[in-house]
Amino acid sequence: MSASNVRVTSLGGGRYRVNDGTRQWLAHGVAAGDARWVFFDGGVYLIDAAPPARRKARHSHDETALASPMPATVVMINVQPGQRVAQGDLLIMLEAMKMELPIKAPRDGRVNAVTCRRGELVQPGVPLLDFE
Amino acid sequence: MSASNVRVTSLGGGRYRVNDGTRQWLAHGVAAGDARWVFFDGGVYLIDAAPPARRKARHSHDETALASPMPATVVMINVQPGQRVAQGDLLIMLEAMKMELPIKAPRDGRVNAVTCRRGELVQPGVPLLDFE
Amino acid sequence: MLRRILIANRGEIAVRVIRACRELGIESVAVYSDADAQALHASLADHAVRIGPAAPSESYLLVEAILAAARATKADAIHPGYGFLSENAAFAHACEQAGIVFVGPPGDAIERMGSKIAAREIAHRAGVPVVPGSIPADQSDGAIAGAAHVLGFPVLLKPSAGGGGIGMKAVREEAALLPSIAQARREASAAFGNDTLYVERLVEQPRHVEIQVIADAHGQVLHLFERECSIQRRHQKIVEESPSVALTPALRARMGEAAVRVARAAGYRNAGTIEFLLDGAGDAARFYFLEMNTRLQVEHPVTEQVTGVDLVRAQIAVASGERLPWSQAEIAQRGHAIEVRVYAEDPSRNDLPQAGPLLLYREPVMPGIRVDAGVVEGGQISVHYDPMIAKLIASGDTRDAARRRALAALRSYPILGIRTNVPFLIALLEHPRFVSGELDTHFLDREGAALRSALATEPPAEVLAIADALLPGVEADLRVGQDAGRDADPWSALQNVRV
Amino acid sequence: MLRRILIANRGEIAVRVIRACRELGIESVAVYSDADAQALHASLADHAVRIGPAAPSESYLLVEAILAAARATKADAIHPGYGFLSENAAFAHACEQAGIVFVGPPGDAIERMGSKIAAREIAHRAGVPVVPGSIPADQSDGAIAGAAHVLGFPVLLKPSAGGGGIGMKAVREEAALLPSIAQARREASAAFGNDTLYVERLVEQPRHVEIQVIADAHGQVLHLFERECSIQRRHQKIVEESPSVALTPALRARMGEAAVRVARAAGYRNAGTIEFLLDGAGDAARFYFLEMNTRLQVEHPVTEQVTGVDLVRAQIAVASGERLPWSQAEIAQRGHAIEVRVYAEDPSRNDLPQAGPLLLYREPVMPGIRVDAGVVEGGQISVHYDPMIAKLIASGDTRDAARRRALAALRSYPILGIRTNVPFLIALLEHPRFVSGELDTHFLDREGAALRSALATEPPAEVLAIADALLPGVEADLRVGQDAGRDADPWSALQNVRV
Repeated sequence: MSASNVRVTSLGGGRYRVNDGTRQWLAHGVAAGDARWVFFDGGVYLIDAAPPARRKARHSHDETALASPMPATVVMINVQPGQRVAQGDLLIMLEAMKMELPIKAPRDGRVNAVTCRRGELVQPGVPLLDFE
Repeated sequence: MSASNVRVTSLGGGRYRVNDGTRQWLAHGVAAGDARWVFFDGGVYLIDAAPPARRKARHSHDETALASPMPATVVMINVQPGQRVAQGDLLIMLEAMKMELPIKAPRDGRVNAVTCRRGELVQPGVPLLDFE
Repeated sequence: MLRRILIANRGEIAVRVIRACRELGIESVAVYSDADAQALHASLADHAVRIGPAAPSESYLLVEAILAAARATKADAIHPGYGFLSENAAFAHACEQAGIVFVGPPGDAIERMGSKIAAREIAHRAGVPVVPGSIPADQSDGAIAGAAHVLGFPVLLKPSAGGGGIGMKAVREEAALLPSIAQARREASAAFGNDTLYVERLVEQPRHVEIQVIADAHGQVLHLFERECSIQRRHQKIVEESPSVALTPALRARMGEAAVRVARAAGYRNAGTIEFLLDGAGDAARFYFLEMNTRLQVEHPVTEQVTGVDLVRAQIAVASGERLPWSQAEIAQRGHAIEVRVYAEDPSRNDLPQAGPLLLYREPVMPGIRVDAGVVEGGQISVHYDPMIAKLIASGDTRDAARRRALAALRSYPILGIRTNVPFLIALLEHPRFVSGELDTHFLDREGAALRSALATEPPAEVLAIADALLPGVEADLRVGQDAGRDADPWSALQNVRV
Repeated sequence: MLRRILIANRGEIAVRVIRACRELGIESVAVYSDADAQALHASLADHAVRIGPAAPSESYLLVEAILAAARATKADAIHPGYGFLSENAAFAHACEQAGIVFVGPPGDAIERMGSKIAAREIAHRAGVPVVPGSIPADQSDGAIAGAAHVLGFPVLLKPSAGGGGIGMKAVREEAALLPSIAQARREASAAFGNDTLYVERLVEQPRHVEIQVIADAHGQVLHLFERECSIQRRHQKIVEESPSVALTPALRARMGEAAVRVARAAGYRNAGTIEFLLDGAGDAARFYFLEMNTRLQVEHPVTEQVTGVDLVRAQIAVASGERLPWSQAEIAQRGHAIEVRVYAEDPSRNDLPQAGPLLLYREPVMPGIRVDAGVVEGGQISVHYDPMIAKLIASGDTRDAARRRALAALRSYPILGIRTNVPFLIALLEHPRFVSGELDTHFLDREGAALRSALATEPPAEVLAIADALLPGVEADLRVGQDAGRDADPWSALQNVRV
């Protein structure tokens, strides 16, 4: 179904009635800067103006960087400098917003140095390990 | 207590925290044109920019005019042309928004003519009776 | 189970039924007038059909337009809600003839119980007491006066063609009898074009207590206990609760059984309500059948809260031909529920209905509070329809817990842009005689004026300070707040938000 | 009755307690960190006191700051909520010493039940089964392996100093035993600086079923039936319900009695929860005491909905020295309630917590739905605290009715500006094994990845059309609507609205 078959009526206050030709839905939308958020049938969608390449790049960075994705506390360091680890091994356990955030080895490799301490509050993007 | 002792903090979205020096309250406010509406501790207040004289005038008009205050249907006409009535007598019963709206005699007097019919949809301000 | 239900109504009850359909996996079809094109019910349903202009007589009361909408959307059932066509026997019959399930009683039962005289006769034959009274065949002054003497004072004169309170006259002594007969005839004639009078014994301080019933197509008729609805204003209920403090277990059982007998005698099916006048309280109280409402009531949530039964779901199940899944013994009351009706009206101007925009509208969300509404912030209360904005239902383990919850919720229910009865409801729920449960149907006749006059009119200093903050140009600075710096301002993150 | 209660917490639980105070006519005092200066709880209370910077260790965990706030506002009691200082025995003792009523158990009881080993011993002595296991005094590989052999495979190795799941190793066969001991020691040492191991029998597919208890100061100890909390993710509950489909009346009675015995043995007072592992289902199932939570639980609304008991009000009554007003026989379950926890997290990125603005936030208001939240539209989810946004509790007469209600409510719960687990919760509630009630604590370990990967990521045409409408400049035209003329546009009446 193409978007052109879909009729949208703004009801005000972020409410939208959308009709796809078979039925109608009450949906919600809001935009802030380039980011447009839509809530539709229980799903949340973020349509942003950033080109896909940039989004991809951000995503792959999050998966491989040995840094916290957000401010977090180091609750466990599971490796020693010099230790060899296999892909997927748990290296460090962080806690942020009361949730555990595991930092795992992105590939087989060796830990050269551990650059954080247990109990430390670490900031996003700051390396936790020297890994190769 | 003067308003100057009262601290108001806007919390956004029409929410206001107001502190009168003894305790705080979560209140709500919204303005549309000259009219400012405030909800405070279960009370609803309309502060409008119209001078008191005009407001008074509107009010007394509503009480004495033998017209409907809003679009309404005539459900009963209780008087005949020429009939003498006492202050407070029920002259006409209107119904609007499913509520009964009684039109009563504003003072002792005489009905000269009835200018509406039972079942008629009457508009605000249009006389229903010629009364003297 | 039904597949697609058209809701022949608007506002909160349409929204209530649409939500029930969604939970059951049944598709919903809304109908709307031009005034409701942007209304919540018309947006929430899976399908929506315009049926005419704003006036109810040209839209929500138009049988043919609604049946056409049902045919066009292939709806297999119609739920009528309350009001509009819900007690129109011809509409129920027309649905039956069109092969569309009417989610309500059979048309014949509506017809039978729609006539007050026939309903009274059915109740009487079923062994259920009715208020003593008669329509004298001879309508002369002498015959009507004679009927009054047989009943004994006080008596009530009523137009036999009437409804509501129009033309009703209470007569407490001989001297007032003949003038009242003349006056009642005049008003009956003016209002209904028919001056036939009905004379009945006047119960001086009755409670209005009604019993919810539901019947399936397999012979099961259950009652779901009582609702006390004595707080009325111009014959319109504004507060309902369950249980009633006036009922003892024995009286409750007798009234429940009486209601079931009437429903059985009426050949009833689906949800209905038997209204009683209650004279006195406790085991010695007397109850009299008043009438049967052959539809879902506005106040049905009170029963849902105390019994745990979803009445709309039960209505749909019964209409689908299913058996009711409970026995009478499995239905129990627990705790207490109080409903208040929130109206767009001005308590300081004789409760004049209000129409206008809901500039700011936030429903209270808190434990034990249910709000059934059909509006959203930014919407309108239209001049064309009933001014009820919402029903707020508070539940608690005791009456006082429910009452306190209702008060807390009303104080957290900002509705701005039109006048509402919220301040009046707060004063009412705090009235000592409401607190103690000493209710009767004249409660508001006696106490209403004092309650209204006690409502604050002069804005206190806090309100003036907020009003100052609402002056053009002031808000931007204020938003920074006095307790916190700009960083803590939640709106600083919300630059350029568009909806 | 208490006069003024300080709530030593934030977010939804602070709001919950403030509302309970308001209903009871008790004044409330909120405390807030700099990050919460504009938070709902800090605005809703009658009084609010800043206690420090955003970091919990400098504000909500600071005993002295909270006691100072209580003294400054002359609060006569402190409600600790859950988390933060709620299970801190020193805090409870400090309140007692300051002459402030702690709305919770005696400090001694917190202390006793706070030690897993002491709590296990108390349960055992009270005749309540515990999972067989021991801390070998000799911590050599051989002694630990010997303890494992005595219990029989499968066994679980746990750091004795630990919590959560860190360092826990399941061992199902001899060959894995010694390597697992070494690995568990290493992780225990790294996480807790202590490599002492505890060995216990592993229950392979247990349910987590807990019993709510409440005790007054007059010797009355009641249970309020069970909550099934098997749907966990990283040892965090995300769905809780009552009743549990695994319990028969006989098993339910046995577990309730066991919970009461433990609470009595602990010298308990106020609300608490006894957590059990349940092995199997029905009369033949075995249950084992796990631990006691000496505070109100996040999931307490589930119990409130099915029993009709207001637990926070009961907590305050008990803390005021009142007797519980019920006997055990008067407490009954009715219907079914399901709670889902709505988190700010990204299901597509391993549930990474999210912080950010609630650009649009509208709670579902519908029959049978309760939302306990501490946020409003325009607010922020702060990086400093738990990412739980709200708890949504659905009630119905059957489990399936409650489940369908929860689904309908989640589909009507727009939260925009941050990622949430709402789509994940919808998929979970529709999972065939959730529908059939086949739950155990590993449910999400097995099914979580599949559930996450099935979440829609590509926006459908409807979403793209709405996104187009949200482009700058488009909205103004759209607002006129396609179904209705300008007159019907509700916003045309809302020109120049300022808040």
